[in-house]
Amino acid sequence: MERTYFDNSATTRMDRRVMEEMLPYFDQRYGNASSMHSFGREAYDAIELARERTAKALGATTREVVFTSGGTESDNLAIQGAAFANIAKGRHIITTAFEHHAVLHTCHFMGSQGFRVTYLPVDGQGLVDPEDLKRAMTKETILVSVMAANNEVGTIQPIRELGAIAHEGGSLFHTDAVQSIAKLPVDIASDNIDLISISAHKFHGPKGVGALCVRKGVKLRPVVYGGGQERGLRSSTENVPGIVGLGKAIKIGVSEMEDSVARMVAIRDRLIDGTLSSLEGCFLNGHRTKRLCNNAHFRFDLVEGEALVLSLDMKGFATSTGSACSTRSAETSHVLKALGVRPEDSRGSLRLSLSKFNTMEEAERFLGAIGEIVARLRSMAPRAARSGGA
Amino acid sequence: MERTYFDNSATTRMDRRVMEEMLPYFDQRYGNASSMHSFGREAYDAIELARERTAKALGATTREVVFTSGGTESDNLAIQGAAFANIAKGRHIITTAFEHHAVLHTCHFMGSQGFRVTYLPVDGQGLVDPEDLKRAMTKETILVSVMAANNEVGTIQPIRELGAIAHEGGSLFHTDAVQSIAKLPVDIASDNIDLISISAHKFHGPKGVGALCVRKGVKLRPVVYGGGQERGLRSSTENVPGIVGLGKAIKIGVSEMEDSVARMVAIRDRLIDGTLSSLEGCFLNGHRTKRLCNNAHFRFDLVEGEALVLSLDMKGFATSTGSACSTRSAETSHVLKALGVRPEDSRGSLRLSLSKFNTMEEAERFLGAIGEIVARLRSMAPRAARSGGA
Amino acid sequence: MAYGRKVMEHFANPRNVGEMKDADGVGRFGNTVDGDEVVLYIKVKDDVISDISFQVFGCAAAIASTSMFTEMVKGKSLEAAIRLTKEDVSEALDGLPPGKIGCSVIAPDALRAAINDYLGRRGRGFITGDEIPPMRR
Amino acid sequence: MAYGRKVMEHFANPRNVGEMKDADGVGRFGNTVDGDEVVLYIKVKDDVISDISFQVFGCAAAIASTSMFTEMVKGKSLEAAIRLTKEDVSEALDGLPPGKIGCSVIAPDALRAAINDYLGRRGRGFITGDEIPPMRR
Ligand SMILES: Cc1ncc(COP(=O)(O)O)c(C=O)c1O
Ligand SMILES: Cc1ncc(COP(=O)(O)O)c(C=O)c1O
Repeated sequence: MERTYFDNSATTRMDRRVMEEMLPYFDQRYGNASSMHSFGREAYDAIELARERTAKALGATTREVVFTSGGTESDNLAIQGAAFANIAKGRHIITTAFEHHAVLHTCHFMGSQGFRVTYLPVDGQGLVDPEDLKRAMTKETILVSVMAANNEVGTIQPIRELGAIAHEGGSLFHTDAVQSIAKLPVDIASDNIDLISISAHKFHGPKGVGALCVRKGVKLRPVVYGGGQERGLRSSTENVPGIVGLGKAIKIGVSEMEDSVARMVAIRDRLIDGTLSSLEGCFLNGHRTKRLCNNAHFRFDLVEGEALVLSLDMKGFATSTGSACSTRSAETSHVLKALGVRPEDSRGSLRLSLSKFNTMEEAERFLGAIGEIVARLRSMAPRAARSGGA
Repeated sequence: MERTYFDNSATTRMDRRVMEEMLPYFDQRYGNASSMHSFGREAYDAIELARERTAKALGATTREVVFTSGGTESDNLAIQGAAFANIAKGRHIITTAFEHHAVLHTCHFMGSQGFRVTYLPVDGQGLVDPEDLKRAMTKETILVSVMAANNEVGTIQPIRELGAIAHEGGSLFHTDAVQSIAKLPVDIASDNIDLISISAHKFHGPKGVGALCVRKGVKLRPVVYGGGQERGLRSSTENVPGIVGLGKAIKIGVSEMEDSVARMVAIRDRLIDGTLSSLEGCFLNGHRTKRLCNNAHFRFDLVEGEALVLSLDMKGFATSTGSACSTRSAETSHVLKALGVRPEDSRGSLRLSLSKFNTMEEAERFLGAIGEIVARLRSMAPRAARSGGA
Repeated sequence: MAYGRKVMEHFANPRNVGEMKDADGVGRFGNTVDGDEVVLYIKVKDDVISDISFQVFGCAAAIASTSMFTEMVKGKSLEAAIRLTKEDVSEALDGLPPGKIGCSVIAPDALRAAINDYLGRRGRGFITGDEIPPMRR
Repeated sequence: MAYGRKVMEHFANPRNVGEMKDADGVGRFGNTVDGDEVVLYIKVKDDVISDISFQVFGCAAAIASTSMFTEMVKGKSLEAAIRLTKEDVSEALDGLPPGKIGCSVIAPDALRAAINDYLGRRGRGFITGDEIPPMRR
């Protein structure tokens, strides 16, 4: 069966060019970057090239780039790191209610460590209001963390404005840009960003490698301790092939962004319009235009999300209910809850997330299949659910 | 120039069979293991197979295996995790003076968090005395961490005995086995191990992936927070190719251990005997037999280690002064210091560390080259150093 | 996380789906707000379940386990049918993810409701959870 | 971490190595216990360094920077030579790892010792660090 992959917010297929760049570092240039000999220098040079590429893509300098094991570690290093390092200045952190768990659960942890955390609301369209941030700022605020784009509903936040407000209040500003790299332009200086988290596998790079960009002068406490790699901020033998892959993937991603985004927007819009127009009891979650080029997030009446995703899978479409975490279907998405979606209305969620590898044909195939699948599931539903679920 | 890689304690060349097993997970079975669709299930199944292989190699059950980003994170999760989770029972940690920095610096950090840390001495041969552990145990002791084999001088510690003492005292026992996997047999139950750290790139697997085995019933606090992967102990999208690689590498490593070890021992012994017999002012550091099959660690009078390593590199031999960390030659190895080596005697260190890929021919080539290199460096030394350095 | 083959087979081809107009008993259990919901329809002859059908709103585990459950109880006496547990259903499906058994295998609860409906219509006493002996096959 | 090409070239082929039996001045600096050690031998003519050689115990940076330094000072007046700083040597080598400059570029210190030895043998006053004007080319 031909398979269509519409779950690129969960993870992406690696670009062949990225793989090719990585391969020699597995069994030929396999040195440890800290070693003095020629194998070590090859590894070191490869990491530094990746660092340059990453810095360039984010508008940073090479010394500001810290390689990590992924978005989660980057978020933890940013939040735990900045909070513990700036404890003398204050103990107040501001974030939003619909962050990824890597930020949210880290903030919960900080709450247990004597920090006060404010969770900003989001509106029904999935947008943070800068006025809310203004109101939440206190003299004690040391860190504001707002994601660049949401991983479930794809909405894009006014990062530059939020960053400016944080800075005016004397706070550091972190953004989790895991979903927006190679989809939205970013320049940490003009976007008022002190800390930015990225994860390679979300933009056709390898899994298990990410980066945290740390603006000059920002102090962090490490999360793990050891040999002192990455200027002491992230000890461990560097994942050379992974870092090489990240560097290549971000370079490709940013240089081809314009074309890729245009392609994805066209497919996304066809998916959104086609689905909404052909199916009853189907709604779009999140702002219609202030959303990522690759995200279409629906809510279906009278359909349970997991059953829908598995039914689509049986027809060859890889999709998701929203995020790739929970095993309990009964666990309501904290993102939809933050948007004010009623629990009963968040049961039938479907996220389609695209990449540059998707085609319009795949979108048409999807539109040809979704109707029947939804109809079948609805036909099985008991009457009360059938009439009262909306 | 033909290159000889004698720095396998820093990192190893990946086994081709490991690469082959990993490759499909980059651009074909590229799903997120938490996804419900077929791509996700492929990834999930691959991880579970790797988990079985890892568990089998360590004498653990699959539920006891937690995949991480490497040895450093495993050590941090073990120590920070066990200490913070067991704070109610006590605040005393025991380790040794010659652990890897991933353990040592984590223990320093724990010291800053209100824990008391005892650093056991090692003797001149690089061995920990179980009697010292017995004496150090207190009612407050919650964690004992002793490495299975040292990464610089290669000496092997009496883990089973130390574990038994820790358990008698009611403490958890952690061992950093990063250097000993596929070189020494291990069975966590009979070896009295509660927590064991491993790192794939040290046994011909990929960089940036490791595991911590956590005995059933042992409670840990996570180090990073997020989506709840690895039973909540290690959040982040799983590094599927990396984990697949770790699983394959440990399976190969353990199943071929006997042959590989025998090969390495023969080469190691030739290197040790050949060097000691042909060069004056040259000594072996660490116990002659209670050492890893792949480690030869020398000390040369009147030669500075870095200059020696770089001279060897110019002749095609990749070696190290001891560990792959510091850039300051003047920084004395904490391991040699723990062995009681005088600072002036630890300047001329050379570690040769082997893998199954090394050959006896390479050893002979090395023995043919080392004499002249040492002689050249000694000839440059000022007179006082030349006569008084020993 | 992943469902086994048998679960997916029942999910793809659920047995006994649909409303039953002339049922002797109907039982509903669960809710659609934050859980799954099952409606069971039974026909009863000599205290034996002679026919059964269901409707469901829920995840794949809810659909598959209800389908499997209807197969398991068809032809069984009421007394035997009422003794089948969530775990029995899970076992018959070669296992379900741990978190799913509690919240999605609700067909046994719906059956109790359906039997009570049947008994009630006939003026016979209801059964409660407590009356079911803690015996497994 | 890595050394540049010029450093490695001087490390592989150090210039002016060796003891000088008939030196006009000899200076020793550093120690072999936990640092590097350099001995410089100079010949002086009309307060100009006409010849120079060195011995060294130390890392590649110590060897290369001492080699480079001897090339830089040869033919210079004592006064000009004494003004060369560690940073000048590092620059001439196209840079050294930051940590290395402080601890391994000790040839300028050895030169001061050698010049003082030369001056002392001739009964002339010593120079100390303070007397060297803080001027850079
Ligand atoms: C917005 C966001 N932040 C953080 C993460 C965590 O990244 P990773 O899984 O690479 O650790 C993800 C994806 O999982 C994400 O979508
Ligand atoms: C004994 C020991 N422990 C821990 C580590 C850290 O492992 P990694 O570099 O994979 O984080 C190493 C190697 O670097 C080691 O040799």
